[in-house]
Formats: sequence, C-alpha cells, structure tokens
Amino acid sequence: MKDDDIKNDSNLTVEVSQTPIADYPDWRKDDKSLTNAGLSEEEQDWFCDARPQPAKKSWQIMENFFNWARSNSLWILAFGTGCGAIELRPLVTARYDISRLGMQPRPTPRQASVFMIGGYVSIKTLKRIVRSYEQMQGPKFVVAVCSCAINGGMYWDSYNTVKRIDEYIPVDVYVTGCMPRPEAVLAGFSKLKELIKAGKAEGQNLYAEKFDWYKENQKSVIKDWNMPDYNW
Amino acid sequence: MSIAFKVFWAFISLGVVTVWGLTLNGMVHKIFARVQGRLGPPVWQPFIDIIKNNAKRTAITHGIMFYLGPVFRIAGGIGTYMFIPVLFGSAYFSNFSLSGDVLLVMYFIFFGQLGMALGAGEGGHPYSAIAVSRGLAQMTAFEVPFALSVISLVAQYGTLNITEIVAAQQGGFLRWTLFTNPLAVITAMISMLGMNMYNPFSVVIAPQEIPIGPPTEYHSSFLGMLATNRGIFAGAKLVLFMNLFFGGATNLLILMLKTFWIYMFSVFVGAAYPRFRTEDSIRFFLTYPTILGIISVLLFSF
Amino acid sequence: MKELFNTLSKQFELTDYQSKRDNQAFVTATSSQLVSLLTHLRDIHGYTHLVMVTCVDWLEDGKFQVTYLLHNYATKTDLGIFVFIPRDNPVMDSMHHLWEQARVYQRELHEMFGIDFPGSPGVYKPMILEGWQGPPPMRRDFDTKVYCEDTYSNRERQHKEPEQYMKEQLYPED
Amino acid sequence: MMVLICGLLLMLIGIWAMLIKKNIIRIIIGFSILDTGTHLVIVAIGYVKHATAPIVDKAVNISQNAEGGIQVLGKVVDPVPSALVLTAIVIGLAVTALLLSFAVRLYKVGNSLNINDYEELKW
Amino acid sequence: MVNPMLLLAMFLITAFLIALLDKLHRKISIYTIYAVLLIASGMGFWQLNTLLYNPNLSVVVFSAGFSAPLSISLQFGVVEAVLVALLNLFGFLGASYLYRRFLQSGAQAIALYLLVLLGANGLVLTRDIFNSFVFLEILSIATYAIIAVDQNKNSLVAGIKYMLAGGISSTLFLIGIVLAYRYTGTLNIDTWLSLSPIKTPGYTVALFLMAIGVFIELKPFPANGWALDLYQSADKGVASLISSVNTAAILFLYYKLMPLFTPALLEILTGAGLISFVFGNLIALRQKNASRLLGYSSTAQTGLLVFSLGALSLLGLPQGMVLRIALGLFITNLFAKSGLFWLCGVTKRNNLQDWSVLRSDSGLLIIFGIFAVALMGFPPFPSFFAKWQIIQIFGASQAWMWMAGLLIGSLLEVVYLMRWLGFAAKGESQSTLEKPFSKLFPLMVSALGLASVSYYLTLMYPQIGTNSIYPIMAFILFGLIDILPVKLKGVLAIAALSLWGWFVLLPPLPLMGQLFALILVGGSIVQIFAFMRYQGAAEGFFPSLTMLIFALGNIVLASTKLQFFLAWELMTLAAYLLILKGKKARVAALLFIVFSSFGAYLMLAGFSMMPNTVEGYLIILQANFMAIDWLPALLLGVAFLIKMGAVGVHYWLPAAYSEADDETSSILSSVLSKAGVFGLLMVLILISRFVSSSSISMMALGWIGVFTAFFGALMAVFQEDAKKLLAYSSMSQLGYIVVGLSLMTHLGWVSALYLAVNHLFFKGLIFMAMAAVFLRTGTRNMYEMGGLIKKMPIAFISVLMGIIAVSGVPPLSGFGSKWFIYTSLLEQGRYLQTALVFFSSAIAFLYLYRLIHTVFLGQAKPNQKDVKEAPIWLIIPQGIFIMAIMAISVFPNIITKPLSLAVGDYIAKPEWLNWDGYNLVLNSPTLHGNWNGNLVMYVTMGVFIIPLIWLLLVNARTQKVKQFNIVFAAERPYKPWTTHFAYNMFAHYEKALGFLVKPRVTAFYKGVAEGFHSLSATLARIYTGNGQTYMLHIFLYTIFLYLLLGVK
Repeated sequence: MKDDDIKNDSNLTVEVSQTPIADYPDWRKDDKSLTNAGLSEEEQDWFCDARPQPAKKSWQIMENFFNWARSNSLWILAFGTGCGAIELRPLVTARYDISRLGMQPRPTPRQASVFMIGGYVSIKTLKRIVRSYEQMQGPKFVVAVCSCAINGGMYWDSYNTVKRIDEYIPVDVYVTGCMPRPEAVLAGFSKLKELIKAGKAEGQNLYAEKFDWYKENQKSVIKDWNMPDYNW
Repeated sequence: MSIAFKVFWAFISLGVVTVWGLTLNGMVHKIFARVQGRLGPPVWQPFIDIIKNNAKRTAITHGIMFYLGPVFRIAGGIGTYMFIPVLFGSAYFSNFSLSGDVLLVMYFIFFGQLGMALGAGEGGHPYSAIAVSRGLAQMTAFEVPFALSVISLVAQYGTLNITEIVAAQQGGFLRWTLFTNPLAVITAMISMLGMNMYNPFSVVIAPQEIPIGPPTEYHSSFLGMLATNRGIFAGAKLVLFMNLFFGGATNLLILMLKTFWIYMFSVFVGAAYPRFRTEDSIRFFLTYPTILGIISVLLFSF
Repeated sequence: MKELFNTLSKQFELTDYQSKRDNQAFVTATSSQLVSLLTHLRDIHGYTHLVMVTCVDWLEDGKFQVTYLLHNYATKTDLGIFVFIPRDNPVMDSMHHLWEQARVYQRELHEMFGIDFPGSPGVYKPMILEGWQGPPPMRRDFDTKVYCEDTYSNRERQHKEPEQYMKEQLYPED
Repeated sequence: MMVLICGLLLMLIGIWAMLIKKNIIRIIIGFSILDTGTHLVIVAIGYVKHATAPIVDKAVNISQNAEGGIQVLGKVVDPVPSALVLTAIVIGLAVTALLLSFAVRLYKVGNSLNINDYEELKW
Repeated sequence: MVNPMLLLAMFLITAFLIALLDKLHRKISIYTIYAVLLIASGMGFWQLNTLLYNPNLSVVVFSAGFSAPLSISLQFGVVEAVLVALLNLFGFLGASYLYRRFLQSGAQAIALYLLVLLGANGLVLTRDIFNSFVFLEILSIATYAIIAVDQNKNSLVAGIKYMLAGGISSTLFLIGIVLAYRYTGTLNIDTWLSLSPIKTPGYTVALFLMAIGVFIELKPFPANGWALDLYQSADKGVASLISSVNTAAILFLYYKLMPLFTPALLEILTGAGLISFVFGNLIALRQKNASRLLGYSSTAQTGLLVFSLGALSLLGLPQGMVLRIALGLFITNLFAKSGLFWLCGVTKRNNLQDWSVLRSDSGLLIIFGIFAVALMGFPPFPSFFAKWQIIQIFGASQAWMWMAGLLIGSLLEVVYLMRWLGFAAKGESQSTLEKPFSKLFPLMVSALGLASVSYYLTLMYPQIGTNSIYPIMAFILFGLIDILPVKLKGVLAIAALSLWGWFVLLPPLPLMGQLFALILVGGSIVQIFAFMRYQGAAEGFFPSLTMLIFALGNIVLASTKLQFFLAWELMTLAAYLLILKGKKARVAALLFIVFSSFGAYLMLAGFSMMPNTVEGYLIILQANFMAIDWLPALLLGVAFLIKMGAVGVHYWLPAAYSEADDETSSILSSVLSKAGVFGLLMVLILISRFVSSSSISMMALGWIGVFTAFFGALMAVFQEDAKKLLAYSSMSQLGYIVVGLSLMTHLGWVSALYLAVNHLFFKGLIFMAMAAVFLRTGTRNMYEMGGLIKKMPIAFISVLMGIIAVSGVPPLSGFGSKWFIYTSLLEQGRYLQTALVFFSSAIAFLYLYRLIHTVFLGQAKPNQKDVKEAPIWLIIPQGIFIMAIMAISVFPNIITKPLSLAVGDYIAKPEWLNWDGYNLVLNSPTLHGNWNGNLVMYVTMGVFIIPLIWLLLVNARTQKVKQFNIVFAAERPYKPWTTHFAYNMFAHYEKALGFLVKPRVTAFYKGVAEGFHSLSATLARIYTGNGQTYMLHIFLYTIFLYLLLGVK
C-alpha cells in the first residue's frame, strides 16, 4: 500500500465519544509530590514520589517543526497487551513495512513514543499498561486497537475487563475491529500522525493535568495498588 | 597554524563526519530493508530520530553518572575522531592527530565505552549491566585480532603514526595495505564486524532479550546524543580503517566512497548472518582471526 | 475400565460408574478417600499423569463437584474422579505432594470457586485476579454482569448494522 | 686375650638381650651384661702379658728417677684402665639401679613389664 | 681468675647440703640453689670479663698439682666462660621455672637439679677425656633421676628409653676412650692433640666409637626416638633443661673432641648433622603436638649446630670464626628453645591449634613471637647473621649441597614455626591462662636476654651501618609507645619518616635510588594516614608499619649485600606481622612468609655467589661495575619475582592481599611489590653487560611478565571478592612492569618505571577507596554492595579515577603507561608479546567495570542505607594520589624526564627519543610514534565539555528518580538484590576462557605441600614408640656410619 491509499482509507477509523472528564479540577501548581500510599515504608525509599507536571511547549514554529519530526519518527512500544497486538507483526513485514514511515517497534517504554494497546484490557494488564505508559517520556501517544479496547467488545460483561481505556489513560486514536486488519491499524497510525502534526495529540499533558482523576479511576479498579502513584 | 584555526577546522570536519556517519546509518537501514524485501526508512531517518529525541519534553535521570554517560560516549566518539587525520595531505582535515598515534586512537575508543558502561550501570537496570558485561567480553575478544593487525602494520611500516602509515600507502592502489598485507586487512575487517556490533555479533544489544542493551534506560536527548554518536563514531572508525588499510583519502569524495564500502562489508555480513552467543563470538575471535593475525605479524617480523 | 472400577470398589467407596468412551470413564469418590485413591491410582494402576483438576458448581444441589482427571500412558485410558463437597465452607484435601502441578490447579480453584486446600503451597496468593475483593467469580451465584456494571463505566453504544454501515462508508454513492 | 674375647662375647649377648627380650627386667639384665662385658674389655685392653697389678708392693720394682719421680721398672699392667673400670662399674651400678627403680615404678603405673606395652608416645 | 675447681666444689657441697637445708625449710634450699647458680653464672661472666682484658692469663688448672697426663685438667677459657655463664644462667632460669615443682618434690629434686648443672659445668670445663665421661654420666644419671621425680607413666616410659639409649651411647663412648687410650697413652685432650696423627685402623675405630658415643647423645636423626618421647612427656622445665643445658654441654664436648677426628669422620658426622637438621624439620612439619614438635625442632637445631661446626671447620675456617658463627646459632637456640619449652609449660596446651589461648595475652604472644622468629633466623637475631655467614662461606667455597640442605631445612622450619605462630596469633579462643610469676619470670628474662644479645651482636656485626638499626629501633620505640592514641602515633611516624627520608635517605642516593626511595618510602608515608582512621590506640600496627617503611628505605640505601638482605628480611617480617593483623589472615600470612622465605633463601644463595660489594658505596651505585654470573642472577631474579607475584609463584599473592587489613593491602600492593621491582632492576643492571633484549633469558623474562599480566587479569575477572580482584589486578600490573624491565632498553626501563610510579598512585588510590567501602559496608563481596555512589561519592570518584588510570584510557596517566609499554615492546620487535599484553589490558576492562559497577552503581541495598562517606583519614591519601595522577596526566614530562635521566645512568638515552616540551616523540629506526599528554588532555576536556553543555541546555528539566524507577518489563522490581546484576557477572567469559584459569598453580602447590606432609608422616613412622626399636636404630645407625666411614 502506498501512502495515498492509507489517506483514502482514513475512513476506516471511527470517531468515538470522548472521555467524560467533566469539570474535574486541574492539577495545582503547589502540589509537587505524591503520597505513594500503596508502598511500604521501606519501598518508599526506592521509588520517586514526584508528581508529573504538564510540559511547557516551545515556540509555535519550533513546536511545528518538532511535531513534524515526532510524527515521522513514531517509535512503538512493542507490548502485546491483547490479541490485537498480533496485528503489529504484519505491519513490520515487507507487505506493510511501517519502517518506511519512520516507525519502528521499540523494546523499552523509555524510548518509545506510541503506546499501542492491542485489545481487551484486564485489570491485571491495566496495571502494567499504566506503569508502562507512565514510564514513557512525553510527548507520548496512545493508539487503542480492537473493539474490546473501545467498549469491552465481546467482554462487555466480564468481571475482569475494563471497558473504557480512556478512563485510565488518555487515548489519541481508537481503531475498531475484532480484530482490525493491519491496514486499519496502519490507518490509525496515519490518523495519529495527522493529529500530531496538528498539535492535537497532547495526551501527556492531559494526563498530568487531570492526574488525580485518572489515578482515582485506576485505583477504583486496581485494588492492590502496590506501586508508586506515578511510575517515573 | 594557530590553535583557533585548528579548532575551527576540527569543528568543520566534525560536522562533515557527523552528517556522513548518520547518512551511512540511514543507508544501512535502507540496505537491511531491501535485503528483507522492504522499502525501508528514508536515508535521512536518523536525522529525524535525533531531532525527535532532542525534542522530547520530559527526561529522567538516575544520577550524575547516568547523566554523564552519553556525554562520555559522545566525547569518546568525537575524541577518537579528533585524533585521526581525516584527509591525507590536507592541513584542514587533520584534526588534532599530532597529539598521538594509533595507540592513542585505539585506547580512546575505550573512553566512550567505559563512560557509557558506567552511565548504564547507574541506571540500575540489570539488563544494562548484562549487556555491558557481554559487550566488554566481546570487546576483549575482537580487540585481539585488531591489535594483531595493527602490530602487523607496525612491523610492516615501522611506525605508529597514522599519517605516516597513510603516506606509506600513497602511489597507486597496489600500495594499499589491502594488497601489501592482505592477511592483516582480513583480520582487521573481521574484528570490525565485532566493533560495529551487527550480526553475528549483536548479542550486546539483543533487542528482544535485553532491550537494546546498555541504553535500555536512556531516552530523550540522552538517546539523541547516543544516536548522534553512532554517526560520529562509525565515521571515526571507518576513517581509521580507511587510513590504516585502504590507503587513506586525499579528498572528501574518495573518503566517502571508501568509507561507504568498508562499512558495507560489515553491513552485508550482518544482513546475512544469524547471531552468535557471547562465548561463541569470543571463541570465534580468538581462533580464526587471531591465527590469521599472528601469521600476518610473523610474516612481517622476519 | 469396568474391571478397574470393580477392583477399586473393593478398597474404596466408589459409586456411579459412567463410561463415556472405551478409554474414558468417570467415577464418584468421597472426599475423605480422595488422596488415598489418587495415590493408589498413581502408584499401582499406572495413572501417572494428572491431566487437570476442575470444578463444577451445582448451585441447586448446594454442592461443588471437583473433578480430577487422570491419564494412564500404558493403557491410554483416562479416568475422571468426581468428588462432591458442600458448597458452603468447601474444603478439600490438598494433593500437591502427588503431583507438583496440582498446586496451580488448586490455587486457581481457590481463587475462582473459593475452595480451600489447606496446606497447598501458595494457595492463597492471587493468581489472575490481583487484588480481587468480590466473591469468587466462577460461582454461579456471582452475577458478573451486575458486578461489571457496578464496577466499570460503560460507553454508550452506537448501534449500527454492520452491513449497512460498511456499505455507507465504503460505497456511499450506491 | 681370652678376657677380651669373653668381654666382647658378653657385650654381644647383652646387646642381643637388649634388642630381643621384651621383658624390661631382662632388657636391664642385658644392659648389665653389656656393661660387664665392657668392663672386661677395658681391663683386657689395659692388660700387659705377665705383668702384675699396678699396686706398689714388692711385686713391682720401683726406683726413684732423676727428677725424683717414681719409675716403674718391672712389668705392671696399665693402671689407668683399671682405674677407669672402677669408675665405670660404679656408674654402671648407678644406671642399673636407676633402671630397675624405673622398671618397678613402671610396673606400678602400667601393670606390665612388656616393653611393647609402652608405645603411646610415638610419631 | 676463678678457679674452676671451686665452681665444681661449690656445686657438690651445696648438693650435699641441700638435704640438710631442706630440713630447715623448703624455701631455703630453693633459694640456696638460686644463689649458687647465680654465683656460678657470675663466675662465668667475671672470667669472661677478665679474659677479655687479659687474654694471656693462664686458664688451665690441674687437679692435685700434677701435670697433664697424670691428672685431670680443667680449662676455663673464653668459650668455657661464656658457656658456664650461659648454662648456669639458664640453670637458674630453669630452676625458677621449676619453683613450684621443687616446693612439692623436695630435696632430692633440688639436689638432682644441682647435679645436672654440675655435670654440665664439668663437661664444659674438663679437658680430660675420661673425666668428661664421668661428668657425662653424672649429667645423665642426674637427668634420669630428675625425670623420675615426675611420677607419671609417660615420663617414666620415656625415661627408661632415654636411659637405655644413654647407656648404649656411653658404653660406646667408654670403649672408644679406652681403645684410644691404648693407642695414645693419654687421656688429656691437649696432650692428645699434640701427638702426631696415628694412622692405625684400631685408632680410627676408637675415635669413631668415641665420636659416635657423644654424637648419639646429641640425638641425631634417625637415632633419636628416645629423646623425642622424652621431650614430649617430661615436665617442660626438665625438657627445657635437657634441650638447652644438657645438649649444650654435650655439644661442647663434641666440639672439644672435634679436632681429634679424621677429616673423613668429621665429614660423615657433619653430613649426619645436616641430615638431622633437614629431616628433623621435615618431620616436625606435620606435628600437631607442641612439645613433640619442639623436640623435633630441638634435634634439628642441634643437628644444625653440629653441621655448622663441622662444615666450617672442614672448610678450613679459623676456629675463632667457626666459634663466633656457631655461637650465634647456639645462643638463639638456647634462649628460644628453652623459652619455647617453658612457654609450653605455661600454656599447658599440647595441640598447636589450642595455642590460640595466647591471643588473650599479648605479652606472652610477643614473647612467643620473639622466640619463634629468632629460631627461624630472622633479623635481628643472632641466628640470622650466623646463617648469612654460613651461606656466604658455603657460596665462596662452592659447597652447593650443604647450602641446599641448610636452606631447605630452614625453609621447612619456617613453615611449621610460622604455622604455629599463626595458630597462636589468629586462632579462636576464649580461655585464659594461669600465669605464676615463677614461670613467667624465666620467660621474660630469656626473651629480654635474647633481644638484648641480638641488639648487642647486631651492633657488633661488621658491615652493619647505623641505618640498618633504624627499622628495629622504630619497631621497639613504637612498640613502647603503642598505647598512645593512633593519631598521635601516626603524626609521629610521618614526621620521623619524612625527616629521615629527607635528610638521611635521599641525599646520598643517585637519581634512580631517589626515585625508588620516593616510591617506596614516600608512597608508604602517604598511606600512613589511612592507619590513623582507627579509634583509640589501635595497637599492633605502628611498630610493624614503621619497621616496614624504614626497611623499605634501607633496601634502596643498602651499601652491602648484608645490609640489603637485612633490610629485605626486616621488610618481609614487618609485612608478615602486618598481614597477620587481618581478621582471617592466618593462612594468608603463612603463605606470604613461606613464599617470601623461599625467595629470601634463594636470594641468600644468589648473594653468596656474587662477588663482595665494595664497602662505602651504595649497592645501587655499585651495580654499574660489578660483574655477576648467570646463576646468581637467576636465583636473585626468581627471588624478586616471587615478591612481585609473577605467574607460577603468585600463589601467596591473592591470599595475602585480600586477607590483610585494607590499609595493609594497599601498602602491600602499591609499595611493597615495588621492592621486588627495585631488586629485579638491580639484577638486570648487573647482568646488562652480557644480555640484551633479544637474548633468550630476557625473552623468557618477557614472556613471564606477559603471562603474569594475562593470567592475573583473567583471574581477576572471575573474582567475587573485591580485594581478591584487586590483588590479581596488582599481579597483572606487575606483569607489565616485568615485561618492561625485560626489554633492557632505555625506553623499556622508562616504561617499567613509569608503570611502577603509576601503579603506586592508582592502586593506592583504589585500595584506599575500597578500604573505605569495606569499612562502611562490612563486606568484601561485591555482589552484596551496590548503588554506593550516592552514599560515598568521594570513594566513587577515587575508584573512577583509579580505574580510568588502570585501564589506560586517555587522558589520564594510565594511557601513558600503556603507550610506553607498547612502544617499547614494538620498538624491540616483540610483536606477539605486545598482542598478549594488549589482550590483558583489554581484559582489565572486564574486572574494572565489575569493580565499579557492582559496588558503586546498580541497585543500592537497604541494609546499606546508612552507609556514610569514609573517614577523613582515608580521604587524605586518596586526595594526594588523585592530585598526583592528574599532575602526571597533564604534564607527563614531570615524571618521564626524571625517569629517563635515572635510567640514563645505566642505559644511555638513544638519540631518537625526544622528551622536549609536552610531546614525547619516538623516531627509532624501527618505530615512530608520539604522545602529547597535555594536548590529549585539553582535547578530551573540550570534547567532553561541549556535549555536556548541550545536554544541560536541552535537558534543562530532568526529573531525578530513584533506584526502582526502572523499566522492568512492565513489572516492578521487588528486591534490590535480585535486581542487581553482579554475581558471576562474566559467566559467559568463563564458559569461553575459563579453562585457562583452572587452579593449576594452586593444585601444584597443594600437591607439593601434600607431598611434604606425606613424606613427613612416612618418616615419622620410624618412631614407633618402642624402646627396643629405638635401641635398634642406634645400633644400626652406628653400624651404618661405620660402614660409611669404611667407604671413605
């Protein structure tokens, strides 16, 4: 497939209703550190307790340039969270070859800029997702693949699967399907690139600003919270 | 030549090698992709990646050595380059090569590796340390054939001075070390496979197993700096090899041609081979290339 | 298989022989004799492979049916043993000393059905449900839908007929 | 000469007894015999044929020599070995007595006179 | 002049009076004999004094007024006077030891004791052969009787064996006397000597019987089982009496008879003495019972005395000289052996391992140490000088076999005595000792006496300069003020050493010497600071430490072979004592001292083959004009290589370096090994006339160095213990130095010296920093540490600087050493050695990274949460070393130029070396190269600072995180221990190259030790404990020696 085809295929993506971050208060500037209540006293020494801060943007012209670079150098966190993750593998093959778009799977969250959530998210996985997401360095983007990630899909009544990822981490692009074809995933990434170039993919700052809200949601389902409040 | 002049030209030369080295890196990815039947990233992809990494908004640090690790690494790369004369007979592209000979260059290569290893160590990630231990172990092994080939050159030319070695190879391509001392060149090229850490000697950065080795914890501008160094360091090593074994270069065009082809050797090998385990690569380097190297030394010492 | 049942019946209190196939049969044993029966089967009759341990919730009868499935490599036969235990306060003897892997099954049964296996290593550690606080989810009196609606927020659904929708999307001009 | 041979023979018997007999008393007897043999040998060495004892009596011709010392004119046996033997006998007696007293005490302590029973100290 | 008759009469009368006096009060009789013995001893001293001023006074006394043949004559000359004085003194000390026993057992014991002394005195004084038989018997019978006073079974058994053996030997002696009398007609030794030699076979037999009679009384191996049992079982006071007084008296009888012997007989007996020495020590090797061990040692020492008397006489030395040498051995043995027996009695411990009771009592431990060390022949005790002289004489007269025997025996002696000392000093025990004054008093007197005699003899000894005394003085002085606070002692030591170094040591030395003086003494002084970190007095360090440093200086300052060797031995001894301070250092210290002694004996042999040094010149200056043969050069070379821990003889090194206290390890590694370098350099200077770089010997030396470097590095890679790692690293670095020295070129030596200086700096630095780490963490296993960079940043910086310098990464001075070693090797065409050196230096990265990573980086452990930075005393030396490293890195010429000048005294600087400016240029016909440390430094700083600034700009906001904030495959780490990659870090390397470092050397030395122990055990089987067997031994031994005589 050529780039033009992908642009034409952009209708494979769906606009979904946005997260209801109602009138939740923003983060307060004097709030610098977290309690890390989930850790024992000994473990408190081992984890950083700083609170994430929304990042400042540079000048617009620079930011545009950087956004161009970011969009052309999407490094994917290769963390197979669900069955949709299997769709990432065909993407790097000769047939689809995301590397021509400057994308490559990256084995460590530190270096990746896109988190691809590949399908249903159980509570246990959610914990890992939150951890990995927080370990990524901003600006960071999330692409959620599969119906399960959107509304629970076939696990709509499962006692152990969350139904809305965007309640727990900010999601930039959803890709529907059960499972979506690689083309659809690719289209999702193209969409993400557009969003980045347009400066609309600011999930990182959203997460920092509404950090307490996200944390509340996360903690409401993750009952054994045995990690720091923010995994630096 | 005034010192300011020298520094100025050193910067120019550094710029050239950075651009060329990164372009080479881009070409490598392209070639790998074509070997695998893919289109591959554009040649300028390394530049975009570096810009993006430097444009990251957040960064964390595990401590002062972690912070300095990439600085050590790039200082090692630039320093190595600074002590190599780039163009033969050029007053502008000789850097600070008068401050030492090939021994200095060989040891300055370690500067960056040691600093990087320390930084990775402070990251506290076990994978970093595992990778460093692999990398160092492999390094001890491939340095042996390389040292032997340099020694063979010393036996041949009677000098450690890189400029003099290049000078001895002037006057027709048949006077290149490649043709006058082929065994040494073969030895050195094999050890270069280890230096460049492409397959089959890529166990150090083993991406799936110990996520890309020492820089597991590095990100943002740290990673950008490391990526920049990949270009500079590759350039420096290639220039060194070109000088020692392939007759050096008198202008930038020849330099690019020669370094490209030298690099392509390890790239082609890397594209075609699977990976060695650490102990296997140690055994490999200490047998065949070492024997070749010893033969080449013995040939010239009598 | 029948002979085996007859032989075993002399020593153990076995009932309800059901032959599913030529090489597969199920019998019902009492929970107090289970461990000795399993030991006997493993050591004397060659049922050396524990295929699985699972549980069925007979809500109406107020019982759990714990099933142990064994395999004999020599005769290529499977033997299933049912043990019925009361639903309230379900306790079984642990048999991890016979097969090491049994501890995993028992851990799972404890997590999913709330059956206690005293003495089984790590049986109280969460396996899949980290930090689970509700009732054991595989019990039939646990209503997963209600739990799900209480716990996770729903996204309002946009009902679209797939065929129609795709047609609109892909071939709008038709 | 006979005395000499006798003495040597006695010495050998004594040595034999010391080396072969297990009973400590017998070993001591062996030692005694060895001692006696030695004495005989010494006397025999000092003996001069057809000479008298070195006692100044009428059997010995003595005269004053020029310096006023005594000069023995006739044949006497060498007096020195005889003197030595006297001393040696005394010493031998003392040693034997001591040995015997040791043996007695040893018997009291160890209840045995077999020399093989006293081998605790070795290596 | 004293009439010796009075002496004897006094003894007799008192002995009879005792029975009466005892009726009055027991104590009266005891004090009476004390008085008598003291008077007798005083008579000896008085006579000695008289004779020293009036040598011509008549000393021969005749009994009954008759002259020689008819009467008994007593001689009271100088030797007799000395012996009378000493024997009675020891009689007195022994009596005071036996005070309690005397109180119990009454008059007989006291009288018998006096009779023993009477016999001994008589034996010494008499010149009549039959009279000596009588005194011998008095001595023996009194001894038998005094043994019997002790009623226990074992001593009775031993006594009966002793009596039988004594009976046989006296019988032989008696027959010998009479037979001899038959041929000579006289019993007076002097008359006998004046006769013309008689050649008849009968006379030979007579002499033989006489000699063998006395000789067997001296307990030669293997005819000495009876004596050993006696030593083991008898009361220790009695055993001491037999070992010192009896043996001394009989030995003197042997000495008196010696001139009568035919050369063949003397040779056989001398040989038998040597065999007794060697085998006595060999069997003692596996002995676990302290008193029996002392028995073996005692017989061995007697054998040594017999041997040295005989050997020196056979070599035609004047009697005075023979006596003087033998006196040294004799006095040491007398004091030390009786002292040790008494000590045995005080500790009441038979098993050597139980001697750890001495730990609780430092006074007794010091006394024990003095005795043991004196017995082994360490300076400054007389036996050291005696052995030195004997070996020199053997060397001059080319008596190789004798020399070898003597040295082997001495080495074995060192092994078991040091093991014993180690048990005493380092064993584990809580029990305390009962120490009655009557038993302590003789111990203290003999220890003090030994020390003072040693001091006196050392001063008297020719060729000993005042400088050589300083180490000993320092040891004594600092021993006296050892209770002062450690800080004060440290300041005092630094002041004293600095003043001495500046005003005494440096001025007379040539440049090379000054250089080594700076390395050895200066390097040590810097490290004294580290010892000041201790709280309170920290007893035990400073005496040895100051002795060590003074001795190190003296090695350079020595102007004679003896001074050099003396300083060397003192250094070894001091280092041993320092190592022994380590908590678990018993075995390590033993290994150190055994290997060092082995080296020292090789050196001794080597020195004996060298021409004498010219007095007044420093040895380092004489090196230029002294010629030396290859064999001494080889021996000396091996000796120095042992000190440097070259491959094959490195066995002691890791153990000693790792088990010693941390500061000691630092000195051992950074300074002490340089003494070996100095020695090796001296040897090479000596042989530089006839070897060149390409000669086979130097190639071999080069390969030794290369393999040392290689295997040292490779073994360091696989260590978990940080100190072992550093120890092997030291070994590796010293290998480079050996390679450099082996080149025999100007550049090669400069590179070796540059390495030596550098190694001092960086190894001192790393050891100091690691000492701080060990101090704070309380462990040496690297995998138990981690993340200490945040807790101990200074230590981290030190180690970082250190490892950059070790690994040779530019821009620090380590690269200079690498550059020098490679260029000098390549310049000489040693290509393959260069390659292996390169490989070793690459391997160095592995262990260095491991050192810094596993300790300072990675995951911090919660149990090390409260770790603090090191005390200031450890930081001071680190600071000094860092400054030194920086200085020679930026300005390499401040060190290379003096080095070049110093080497230039011996090997001229070639034209093609250019040291001008900051650029080192090498333009030899075979090699061109250059290195500009200054420029490299600036360029490196430039290329470092520019990216750093860039990073600071870009990364303005960086979040500092903690140790568990790592990417852990979407999990989180739970335990720092399992998150820290440290244990078995180079497993893959071991898979690939581990086969090279199988502990072959360890296996070899274990095999050797095992072999010696089994040999020892097998030989000990001849002592079956059966009295008859012992008699058989005596007879067979006699017959064997007779047959040997017949063969001659």
